[in-house]
Amino acid sequence: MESGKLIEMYRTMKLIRLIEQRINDEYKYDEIKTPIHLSIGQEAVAAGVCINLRKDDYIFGTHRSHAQYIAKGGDIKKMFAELYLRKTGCARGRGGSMHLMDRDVGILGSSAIVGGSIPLGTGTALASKLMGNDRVTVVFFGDGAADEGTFHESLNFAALKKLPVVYVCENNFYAINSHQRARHANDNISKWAQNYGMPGFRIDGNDVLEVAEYAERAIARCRSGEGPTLIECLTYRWKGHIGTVDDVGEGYRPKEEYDYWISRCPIKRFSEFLRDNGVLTDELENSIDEEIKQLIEEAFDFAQNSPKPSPDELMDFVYAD
Amino acid sequence: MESGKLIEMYRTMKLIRLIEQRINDEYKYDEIKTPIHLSIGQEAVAAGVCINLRKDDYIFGTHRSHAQYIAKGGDIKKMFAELYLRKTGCARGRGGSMHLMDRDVGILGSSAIVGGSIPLGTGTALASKLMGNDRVTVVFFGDGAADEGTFHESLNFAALKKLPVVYVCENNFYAINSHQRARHANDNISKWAQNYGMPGFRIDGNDVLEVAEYAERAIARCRSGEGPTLIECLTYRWKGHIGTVDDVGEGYRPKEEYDYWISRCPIKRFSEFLRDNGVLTDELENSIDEEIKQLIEEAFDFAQNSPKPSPDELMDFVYAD
Amino acid sequence: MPWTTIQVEKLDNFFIKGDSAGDRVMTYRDALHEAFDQSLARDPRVFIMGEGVDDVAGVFGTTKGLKEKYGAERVFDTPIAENSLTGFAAGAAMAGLRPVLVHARMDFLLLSLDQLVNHASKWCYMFGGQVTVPMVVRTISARGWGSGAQHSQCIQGMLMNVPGLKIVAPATPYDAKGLMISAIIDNNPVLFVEHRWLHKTTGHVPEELYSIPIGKGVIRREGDDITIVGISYMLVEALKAAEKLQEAGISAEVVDLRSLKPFDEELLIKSVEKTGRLIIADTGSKTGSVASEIAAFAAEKAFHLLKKPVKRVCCPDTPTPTSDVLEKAFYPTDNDIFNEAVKLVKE
Amino acid sequence: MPWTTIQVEKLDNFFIKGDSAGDRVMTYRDALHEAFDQSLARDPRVFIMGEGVDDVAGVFGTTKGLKEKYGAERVFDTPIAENSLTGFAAGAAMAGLRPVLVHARMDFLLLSLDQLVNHASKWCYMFGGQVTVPMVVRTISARGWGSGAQHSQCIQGMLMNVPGLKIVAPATPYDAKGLMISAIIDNNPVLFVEHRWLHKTTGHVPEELYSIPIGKGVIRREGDDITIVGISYMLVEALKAAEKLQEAGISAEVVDLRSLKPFDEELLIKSVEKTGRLIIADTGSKTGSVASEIAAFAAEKAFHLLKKPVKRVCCPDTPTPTSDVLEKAFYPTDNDIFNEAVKLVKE
Ligand SMILES: Cc1ncc(C[n+]2csc(CCOP(=O)(O)OP(=O)(O)O)c2C)c(N)n1
Ligand SMILES: Cc1ncc(C[n+]2csc(CCOP(=O)(O)OP(=O)(O)O)c2C)c(N)n1
Ligand SMILES: [Mg+2]
Ligand SMILES: [Mg+2]
Repeated sequence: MESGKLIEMYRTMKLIRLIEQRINDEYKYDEIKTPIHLSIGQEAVAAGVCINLRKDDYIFGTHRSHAQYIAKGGDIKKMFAELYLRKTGCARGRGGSMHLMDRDVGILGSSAIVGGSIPLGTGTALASKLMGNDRVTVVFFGDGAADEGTFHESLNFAALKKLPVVYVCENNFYAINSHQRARHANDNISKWAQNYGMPGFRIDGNDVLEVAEYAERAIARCRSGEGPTLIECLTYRWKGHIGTVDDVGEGYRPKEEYDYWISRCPIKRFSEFLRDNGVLTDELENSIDEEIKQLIEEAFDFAQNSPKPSPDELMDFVYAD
Repeated sequence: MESGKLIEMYRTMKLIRLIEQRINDEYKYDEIKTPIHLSIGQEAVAAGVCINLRKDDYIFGTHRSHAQYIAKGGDIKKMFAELYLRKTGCARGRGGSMHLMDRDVGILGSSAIVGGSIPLGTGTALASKLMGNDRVTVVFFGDGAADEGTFHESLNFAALKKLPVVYVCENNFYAINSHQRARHANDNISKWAQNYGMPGFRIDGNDVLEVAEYAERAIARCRSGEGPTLIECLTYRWKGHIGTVDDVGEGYRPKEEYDYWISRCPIKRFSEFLRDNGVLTDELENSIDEEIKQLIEEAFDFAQNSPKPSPDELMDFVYAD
Repeated sequence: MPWTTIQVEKLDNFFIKGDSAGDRVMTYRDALHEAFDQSLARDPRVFIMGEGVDDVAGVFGTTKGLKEKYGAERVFDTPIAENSLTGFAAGAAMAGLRPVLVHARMDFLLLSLDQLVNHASKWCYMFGGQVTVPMVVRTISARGWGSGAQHSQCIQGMLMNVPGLKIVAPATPYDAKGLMISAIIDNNPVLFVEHRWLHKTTGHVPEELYSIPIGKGVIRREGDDITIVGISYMLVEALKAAEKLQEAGISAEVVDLRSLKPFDEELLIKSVEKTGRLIIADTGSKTGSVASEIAAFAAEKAFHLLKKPVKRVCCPDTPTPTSDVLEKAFYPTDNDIFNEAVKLVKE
Repeated sequence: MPWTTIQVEKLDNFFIKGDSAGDRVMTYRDALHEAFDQSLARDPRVFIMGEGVDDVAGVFGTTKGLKEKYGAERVFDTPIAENSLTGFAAGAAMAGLRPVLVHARMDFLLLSLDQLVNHASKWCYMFGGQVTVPMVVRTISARGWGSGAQHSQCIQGMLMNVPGLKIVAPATPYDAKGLMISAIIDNNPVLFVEHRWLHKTTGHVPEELYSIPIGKGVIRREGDDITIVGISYMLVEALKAAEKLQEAGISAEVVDLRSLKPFDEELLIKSVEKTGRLIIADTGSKTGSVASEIAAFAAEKAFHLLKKPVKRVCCPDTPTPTSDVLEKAFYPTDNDIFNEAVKLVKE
């Protein structure tokens, strides 16, 4: 991969990380009046997948969709404005953190219903096929979503119709406090793919290069009409399931497990790789950080200085004209 | 298998066949005012599975559940009475052909919702486990039910909890007029089992000995607490999906396919086997046929001479006391 | 042959008079077929999917031959997976297509409410109108011949509580064609409620493409003494009852709302203003029915116009029994409407 | 920490007076916990399953520690598969157990209606009472802090249309414990409707095991001028409104039906007989709500007792907006009830 793309992925991961940390810091002021599910630690998945997508490709996310929105190129100002539930938000203050969208870059909205976006993304892929265009859809979902019937129904249909959709399972091993072990008899979601007659891969979701490589192939398959792929990315969330709490220790996730994954920080690993290969230097890193910090600053200013919706808008958009 | 059991299976298949044919003949008189889904051609599956079940084991069936009801030992008089929607019917005239039940032999009721009985049977198996008894549940369903999310959700749960349930898929290749090819990308439902971490087998559903052998092992696994099994039985229905029509030829099922399966009649094959092994003789066959004919005669008399429910019963049983 | 056909064939043909100009008579079923045919021809974004839509039976004849005419990409069979199918339709709609999803029985709609209610119906609002979900979900309620508890439900009452969803329930061939075209043109999810017993109903249907505004009802029969609202198939029973009432010297006005959500409040109030009496006949179980919603609306908005209590004529609150005897006791008829009307007018 | 906790912690504690004898005060949440604890101890057939029932949070504390006390076979976590989970519960119930299935949000109930409506609720009737399905489905409706369209629904109105299902919606700690015990003892599927904002409500709760008959309501506050029915959390708003109304010289009677299906028709009629005016406050969207059903019932059975139109105070027919400003506009309050009451009494 040429260094331009490598740096772009690095920047995306950094952007996700810093945005999430900023949200984490601001949440305590109770101005962000919406549930938040942070993606810190899982940055490589969204970054590695979306680097291979075109602007007009579709993605669908879940309750935890900040990373995907950012990686796909969603408007950051509008994202922050949405978190602050402003009229200028990407969902006009009606969606909040769990329901980000940006039509211009193919983000048609994320669902907070576990497994809910899997059929929707399969549907946009069906549309691409029926319309004869080569737009690809990527559906991001968690290991918990693989429990739902929609996973089975959708993958079966996509394989049957050879739809241009890539199913990306962000397996962070937990659904809230419930470990995958408590929900699946086997621990290899990717294997399920094979029975539907589609390729399935289980990869290191904290290795952005591996993610990018598998995603590239899967997306290429879609464009050439060969049908869907399931990619199970093993990763880990650093924060608790929801909000800004931590959930490590007694009754929660084991400290050793947590420490192990922290040591496998996707950004640390990737930046080391980039440095070893002379692609990333101190100056470059600083300039990227600076640019991001400014972007975030501006976005926050934009958000906090934006008007909230007015009560008389309540009944708007129940129906489209 | 000792000859006693062999003959019992033979008798069960014959009983199913003759009952179904009788229903087929009577239906035109419009006295059986309920949708019927005949199992002619699929007798070996129910017979081969149920020979291994105890009276107190559970089974759940579908809209096409005559064969299972008969093979599990459901009361024939009450079955006919149900078809004639009499007060004496097994469901008191409230269920009809698609909703047969007989508590005394572990038939808690069949569902006409495709995929609907899979969770229910998984639930009785859960009860066996929680209650610490060794009652096994067998869930019969068609290839169409494998399309539904309940199939995925239930098999995953049963494997996870090692429940004493055997999933028997009667794959007759069609869901109404829709061939499995039009619904699944792969044509091997049994393979799905492996991903849930349970054994899955695809067998000849028209070979009652093979069915009995696989069912015996699966049921034994359940009793010894080793968990569920999926058995996909390849078979074929001779009649149309519903009612007494045939659905062969132009726009329906191919004549050659149909002829091939007729030539593989499970009863013909098994009786030839029994004769070759000297287990079945002309006298025995005749006496069995006689006994069955009489049984059916009596059941019909019972049904037709039974009272219909009276209108003032309408509101009964909406709630149990 | 679907068993309800046995039942439906036994019904005598009911003709709806004066519904439209012209003298072109066709059945409800054929009117629907024409709506699909013309919509598929008119708009390449329209496609039809569902269990058996492309088979020889063609969903009771309503989609027969359309695959042959428009191709397997626009009229296709699906796996049996109602919830995800609804999501596929919603996703395809978000991407710019206009799917028509068919459930051969309304009972199967219950499997799909996550995608219909949590997703399709909320998307437009949740994202401030930036994504629309123009899709049609067709459901057909069966009745009779032991359809039973799982193959005869009329649960339109449940769906009334869903914001963002539109619901239509045409009872005449003219409305069936016009409202199907409107539902396909509409930019929102529309639940299209059919009743198997209406498929055979005949009436005048213009050949050209036309639409009927969703939310507008019609007076099917003018009257002064009592207003009878007939929902879906119950419109037929209401019209029969009105005929008998006339013989009994009672002039009944029969209102056909056609659209259930939103429904024509003005038309209803106007009629009650004239008659002061209201009966609502619905095909579903009474509690939580569409009849309940209309009765509640009347109690709130037309209270002072009412001279007598509102009456709901619906199925009792029981699952549908299979027994023919109990079916007969379960389903309300024109006689039930007649008797209630007489009570309200004479007492 | 579930986000609604942020919201709930901000609420000031509401104390429900004189609900039961004794002076043992506890929260709705703890009352539920006690109901489970005592039921698990009393009857080995009872078990609890659902997403997170055995974790440290214990469904907002209502199941906390029960796994440790009764074992992982009786209180266990599940995969996220609402429809099949409901079927597992129904099957286990048919086999003689008494499952309690928990949905942390009522929105998730929509995934499970096939098994709840097509199966669990119909089984007893469909088989002539030979199989019973004694199970409890707990749902908790969230509100506030941007819960949003998919995490705040109150769809009890939809379920009113389901024959064979019982629905209870206790608003006080005393009723929460008593009705949960009744629901577990009942031989039918019971939908147990909770509201997150009620979990913190406090009141008197006896220590012993007791049950409250399903279908019986209570008068929470006597009054002569107007009847206010408060459903689920709206009972709190109704009681607040009644307080304000008294200051305004209006004597309001507050009715708590507690059970929604079946509901206490007699109690309602008696109250309306006295006041001649009726307001129903529900937590869900207006159209197709429980308020609609009660209004319809009143229009049918209490028409001649009514002096004024019935009024429904509900959420508007929109999905729930996330914006705090729009949330405020979306949810009706005691002031809305107050204003409607004043109009009905004074005008
Ligand atoms: C249908 C449904 N059931 C339950 C929930 C409650 N819930 C919210 S997030 C979550 C866990 C999801 O886990 P996973 O899919 O692995 O995503 P992650 O949070 O790990 O990113 C659950 C159970 C829900 N939102 N939707
Ligand atoms: C949820 C649901 N969707 C659709 C139907 C309509 N339907 C009745 S039988 C049937 C085909 C079932 O095929 P299969 O499961 O293979 O059983 P078979 O009839 O072949 O025995 C369908 C689609 C239904 N009963 N339930
Ligand atoms: Mg996870
Ligand atoms: Mg089949």
